[in-house]
Amino acid sequence: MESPNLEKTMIQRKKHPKLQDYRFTLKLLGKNRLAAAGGVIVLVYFAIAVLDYVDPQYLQPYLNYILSGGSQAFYVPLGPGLSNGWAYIFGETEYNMPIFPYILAALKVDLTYTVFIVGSGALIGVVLGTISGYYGGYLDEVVMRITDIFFSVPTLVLALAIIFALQASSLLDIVYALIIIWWPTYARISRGQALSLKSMKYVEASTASGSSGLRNVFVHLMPNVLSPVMVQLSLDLGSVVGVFATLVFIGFMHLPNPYIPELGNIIVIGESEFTAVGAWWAVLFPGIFLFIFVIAVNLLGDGLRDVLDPKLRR
Amino acid sequence: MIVEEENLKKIENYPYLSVEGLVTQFFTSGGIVKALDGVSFNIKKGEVMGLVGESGCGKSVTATSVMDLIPDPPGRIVKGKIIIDGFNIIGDINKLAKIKVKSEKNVIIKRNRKLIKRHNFILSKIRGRTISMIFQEPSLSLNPVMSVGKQIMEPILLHNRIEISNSIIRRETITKEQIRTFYTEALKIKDAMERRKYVNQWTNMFGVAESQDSILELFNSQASSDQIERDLENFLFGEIEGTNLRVIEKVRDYYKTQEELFKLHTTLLMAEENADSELIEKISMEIRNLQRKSNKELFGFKITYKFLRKRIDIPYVKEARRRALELLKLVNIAGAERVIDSYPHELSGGMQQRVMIAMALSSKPKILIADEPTTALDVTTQAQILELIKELKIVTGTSILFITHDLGVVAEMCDKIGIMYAGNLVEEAPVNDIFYNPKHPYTIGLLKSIPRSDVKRGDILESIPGSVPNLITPPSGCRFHPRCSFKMDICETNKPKLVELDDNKNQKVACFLFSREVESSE
Amino acid sequence: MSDNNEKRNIVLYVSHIKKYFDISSGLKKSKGKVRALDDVTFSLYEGETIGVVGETGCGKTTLGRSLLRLIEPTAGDVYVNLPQEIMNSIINLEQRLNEIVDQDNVSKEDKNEQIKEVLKELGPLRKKYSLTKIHKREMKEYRKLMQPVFQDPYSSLDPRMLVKDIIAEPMKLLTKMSSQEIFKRTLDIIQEIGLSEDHLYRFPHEFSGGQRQRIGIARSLVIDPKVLVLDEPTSALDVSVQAQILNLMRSIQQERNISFIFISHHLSVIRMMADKVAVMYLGKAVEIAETNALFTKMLHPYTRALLSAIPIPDPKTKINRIILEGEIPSPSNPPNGCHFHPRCPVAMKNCGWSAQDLAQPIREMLDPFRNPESESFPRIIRIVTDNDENKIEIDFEDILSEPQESVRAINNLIQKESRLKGGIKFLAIDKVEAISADKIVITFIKYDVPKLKEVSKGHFVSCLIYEDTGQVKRDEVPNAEILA
Amino acid sequence: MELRYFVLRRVLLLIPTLAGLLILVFALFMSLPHSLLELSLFPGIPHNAALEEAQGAQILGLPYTLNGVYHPGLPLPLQFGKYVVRLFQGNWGYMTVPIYSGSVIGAITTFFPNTAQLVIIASILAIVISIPLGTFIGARPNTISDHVGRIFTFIGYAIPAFVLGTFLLAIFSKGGIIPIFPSANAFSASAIPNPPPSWMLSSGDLFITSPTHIVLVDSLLHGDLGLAWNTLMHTILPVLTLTYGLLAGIMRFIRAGMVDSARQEYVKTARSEGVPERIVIREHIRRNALIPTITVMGLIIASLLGGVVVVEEVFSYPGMGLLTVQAAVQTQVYGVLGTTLVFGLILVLANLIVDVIYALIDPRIRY
Repeated sequence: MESPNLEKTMIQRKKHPKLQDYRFTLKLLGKNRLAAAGGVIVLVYFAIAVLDYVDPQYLQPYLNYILSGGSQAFYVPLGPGLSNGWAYIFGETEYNMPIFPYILAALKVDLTYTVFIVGSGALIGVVLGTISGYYGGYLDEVVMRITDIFFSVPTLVLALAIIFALQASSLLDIVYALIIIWWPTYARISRGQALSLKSMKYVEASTASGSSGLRNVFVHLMPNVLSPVMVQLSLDLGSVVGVFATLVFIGFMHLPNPYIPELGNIIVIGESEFTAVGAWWAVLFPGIFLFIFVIAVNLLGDGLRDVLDPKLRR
Repeated sequence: MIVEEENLKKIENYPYLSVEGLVTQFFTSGGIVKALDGVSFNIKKGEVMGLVGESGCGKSVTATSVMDLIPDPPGRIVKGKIIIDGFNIIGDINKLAKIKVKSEKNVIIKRNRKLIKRHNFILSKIRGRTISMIFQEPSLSLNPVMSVGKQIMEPILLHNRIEISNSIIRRETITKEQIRTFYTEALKIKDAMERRKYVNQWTNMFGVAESQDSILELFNSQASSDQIERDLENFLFGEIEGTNLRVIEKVRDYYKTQEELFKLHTTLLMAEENADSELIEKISMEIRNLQRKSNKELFGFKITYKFLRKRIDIPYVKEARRRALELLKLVNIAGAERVIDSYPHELSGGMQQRVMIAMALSSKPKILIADEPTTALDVTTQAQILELIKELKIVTGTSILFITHDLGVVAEMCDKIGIMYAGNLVEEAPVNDIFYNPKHPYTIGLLKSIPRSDVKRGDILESIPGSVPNLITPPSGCRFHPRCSFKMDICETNKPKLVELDDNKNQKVACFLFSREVESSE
Repeated sequence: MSDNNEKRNIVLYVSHIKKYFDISSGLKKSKGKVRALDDVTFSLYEGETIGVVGETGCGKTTLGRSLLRLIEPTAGDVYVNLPQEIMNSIINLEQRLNEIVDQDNVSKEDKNEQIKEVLKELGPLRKKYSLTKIHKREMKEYRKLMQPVFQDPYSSLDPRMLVKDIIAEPMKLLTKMSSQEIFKRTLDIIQEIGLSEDHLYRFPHEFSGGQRQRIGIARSLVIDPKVLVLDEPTSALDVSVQAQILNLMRSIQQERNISFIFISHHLSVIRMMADKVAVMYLGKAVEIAETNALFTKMLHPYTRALLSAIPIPDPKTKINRIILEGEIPSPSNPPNGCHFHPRCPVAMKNCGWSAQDLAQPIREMLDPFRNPESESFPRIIRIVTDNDENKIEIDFEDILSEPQESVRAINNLIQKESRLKGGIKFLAIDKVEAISADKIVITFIKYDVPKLKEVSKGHFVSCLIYEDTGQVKRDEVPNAEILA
Repeated sequence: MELRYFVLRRVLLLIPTLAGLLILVFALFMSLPHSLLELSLFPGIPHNAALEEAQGAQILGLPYTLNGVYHPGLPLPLQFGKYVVRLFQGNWGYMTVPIYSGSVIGAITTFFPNTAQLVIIASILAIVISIPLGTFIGARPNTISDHVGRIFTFIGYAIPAFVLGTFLLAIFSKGGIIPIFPSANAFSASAIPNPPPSWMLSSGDLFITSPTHIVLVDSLLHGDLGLAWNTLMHTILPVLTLTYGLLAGIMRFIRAGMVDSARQEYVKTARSEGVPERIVIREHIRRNALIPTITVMGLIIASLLGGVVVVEEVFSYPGMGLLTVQAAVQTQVYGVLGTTLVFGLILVLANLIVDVIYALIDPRIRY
């Protein structure tokens, strides 16, 4: 099929043709309303994480608690409402802690780590996967057997075991463990892509023009491998946040302090609050924040899958 | 006598398929693709019509439209008539969905689920039975997870239930009397060919077609006539499987009501088309009565059939399998017994296409649509398939709509040819006129641009400048004018109508060079 | 035309090139070999076009890829654009080697001795000049000389690169041109192939099939190669666009005096474009001839069948079509002898009929349900085909009462079968023996393997039905009238 | 015939995968700090005492000595060999966690049936619901029912199991808004008749019912409806949590597969033969849509098993998941390694079954 927009794109495009292409992608994405909504939500989350505006006064009580060694009275926290100012909109949790700023602080922690995990996992996976897919042979065998091993244990169990083996003492250890677990996914995807792409005629044409194998991998394969990886990556932002929070929720690693702002941890705290005094909001709101993010990321990923599909772009 | 002759003549010229002003559009996010823009043609009994054109000119859309298989969404037949064997299959097209075009990119389509259900019901009785289709890519057109035999048996089981039931019942209720009459009759026939014919007729009628050879052998053997008679009786009664005849009868009743319903619905549809309110009332009444009756009588059966379908169907499947084997042999598949149980991926492209043809012919359709049936095949395989289609055409007398971009193939296969360009039929004429006396500039260009055997090395091919236009924003007026070397002013504004030439009534051209008639646009 | 050739230079010489693919499945490596390309030899003059024709799986694409060394050929040599003296001496040596190998009446030792002698001279030349032997690093020089154009214009351009970069890639990689020079050249070439500067700043998906093919041609032309390998360059295009591209290629060839290897399954296109044609079947070239000679006086039965299978766009011309039976066999297990013999309408008894062809027909011959005459035999337990020894063993369930009588009966059956349509294969049976009471062994005559030989000037054919002079061996060939 | 060989080949391929699994667990074992290994040698015994005990372990009749378990001096392959031999001998070590104290093998035999009960019920429920529902929405893409179905799946896909579990627990368990379900354990201790009948074997931490070891099944088999009901009530919330995630995962792929295979040519062929729409959807579209679903089944099962860990932790349901978590929290080396190995084995076997089903459905892969 001819590109329906062929006539329109006939306009001069000497300047920044690549930028135009990205703009085109964004435009397509914008047309898919659900995906656009997902994208906006994800952007808002990241904006919160990057701007990092949490007034210290809201977290003061909990800092005090840590400094004092933890000896505050236990009492029924406030419910959600606007009467005490915006910080208390979702109510309080243990030790007078306003939930809303607590969640905002947690988003920063969660998103930073998640992006780091997914990014490094994708980097390792794409490089290894593409190269092994292109060259095949023993390298391919070895890489694929290693990924097989990783896929033979359920992710969460493997994460538990690796964190245990690492004797995790900080959140960063969880990050390392998750990177170790996450790269095989990308290696598999990019290997599959590389396998089908390497027989594409443009790679052969390039070889016939004297392009070396590694050049083929980096110039021709990687950019084309990236679009399915991008889809997986966006979906994984959701699952990694989930797994990360789950691991903290399970709570066997020795956190530096028990009140570290992290969504899973907030839910743990909230749960005890809930079972003790029925503070349902302490569980509900952090849960909703987590849930909305995962949904948004999934919507975005599904939209990306459609948009990056070359069949649709033609 | 004279009247009868006239009738005969009418039958001779009776179009099995006639398409009138077909407009098909695809409502995509990029805009409305005007894929077909008023295509009309008809195919008579036993005629082969070729549709030729470049890719994107609407050949395949025409074929799928005729079968009403346009993927919906995004496609839709917007206007026109498709009359198959006297019945307009899209008579209710405007009622199936309401299309509101707000702008090119904003189209609201509201579907009427109930009517679509009826439409599908009617079509499922027409497709595969009166009209069937062979597709371009045999490797993609067969279900990869179903064995070839099952796929051929599927339409047989769908469309021939009543017939199969009848022959099962006849086989199961065969009497000694009947056998004796058959035996004495057969003995009287001395000519081997004649006897074969007779036995064939008889075995088919009594649903014991597979034993035809053995029976013939019995007759040929040197045994005494008493012995033969006893053998025959033993043999035929041995064939009886003790099937539950009541169930078979119920199945037959069920399919008979379906058939009746189908007929009533088609009449209803025609009445609706003619806005005959009295008839509508009457037929709707009948349909309701029939449904009520069948619900009442067949209620128990329908439930048992739902749960015990596999068991009940055993004799049917057996017969269908025999027919499938016969069909495979008809399309010259060597080792049909082996092929019938294999899966499509185990067969070569040529074999797959033969299987497709066998499927399409399973219920002896009146019209066969062949949509580029040989494009995906090698030349020597293509030659085999073309030869097969030619043979089958003679045997079955089917009309064929043959779609291809290869002018060589149409020259060989077709009686008449329609040339398509950008969703329009630009020329339609008998095969000789197209090749020796082409009129439309596009036809001429197309013929000149093919490398023919008389083009020698060093000659420059003539080619049509430019490429097929984008059908979201097709050129105004005659869609060919931007590439046409004979362009006139009128071509840019008005669309020429497909009209007969003055000196040759068989040749129709849509070009202002030959006629000033303008296509009326509403 | 042949006179012209004497004066022109040979720009490419391909000698006995082969490519076998290993069939590997899972744990067990190398089940066998797919002979995708099996011993092809030809030469190409400057500015000349050789058309390579054949059906799916005949190895024409593999040939193109092997020549470009996109895959490593298993054996054979390719020489391209050498100084004429060197080229001539290499060709002479290669041909002498051929002659020696083909000699029949010389003992093995003598042959080896002679081969060694030639190789002493040829070996170093091969190492130095043959594309298949030189080191990968040196390939760059040769890549400038040979460039491909691919079939599918959709997959032959990197979707993430601008047209500008696609066209510039060979120059960047193979030459030392500055970026300004590269850009200037890119501009020139894009105009030469009929597009404009504006098109340089777009992505491939914005172009139609014909335009993409033009871009592909521009990329291959940009470094002025001597030879273009065109792999089905127009088969994905519409006829009107195909005509445009063919014309473009024609004019390019005339202007630049490039040689083309034109691979296509479309015989009419080949006829229009090529000076000479190689017809391929199952990895082997079965006929090579000048275009006119081939199309007027085709010799190989396969060529005839192939030509007669093309539908002619002229309703009044009725061709006498040869419909081939069956399918193209798998190249992993090609028939013995001449690969074409099982489908050949004029196959002779020595064309390669062997145990694997005859097991099934013999089973059918002895099947009492198909052939009432074989009722007297006991049931067959199994039929064992021995391909190495070229014989068939038939095991019966019971012992044969009179083995000699049975042998005679089988011989009679064979006689009868051989007179039926397609019965020629039964003539390949040498003798029938009963080696034990319940076992019969059928042996076959030795089959011959056809070689590509020159029957008239520039016309090579690989078929046993022709004598060296190109005359049909009338009395041995059944259905010879087909060839008339 | 081909199917048999395919299965055989697939079973043979288990060997390298299992070897890989063992290597992985061994690598985990080796990466642990020396002190921790020594510490965990003997359950419930302080570090120094452990070392002392190690010397005299033989005399005490305990199954391990420090040198018998962990051989710092030996080359790695040999250590691995010894490790594997030890596993095959059934010496998986000891663990002490709140819900159990004893040998790891014993823990697995005790808790595995409970987990199996959860997983099996959840899988059956998910499959029974997701296939017809997925078919239904996949057959009518972009309609209202499709949108509703997609949102339903999206929520299931996106909501982390521990969040959903916590909500359910909060709402439906004792002390919640609608307290109808119990909040912890696989069944109430009060539901066990006293004295326990012969088909229950209860001693200390071990509680095993025969013959299937799955309490729900066994109690039904022996007609103890009270216990069966009790067990069922205990399983409902965890099963719901598990099912929702699993269901969403499967449905998403079935829908995508349906939409994709509805576009294929063979569907057109079937319609062109007059096959009624209902049968086209059932026989042609759905069967082909199941193929891509089955290819991702391995991943879905992996996430299901991960979900088990979380769900059992949330609902304090005594199964393999809770065992894993508690072993990790209590730094029980052998507990963690043993459970990891068992989860790995389950996944590997599940993948084998998935592959066989795949071969049954898709004749193309049984080459």
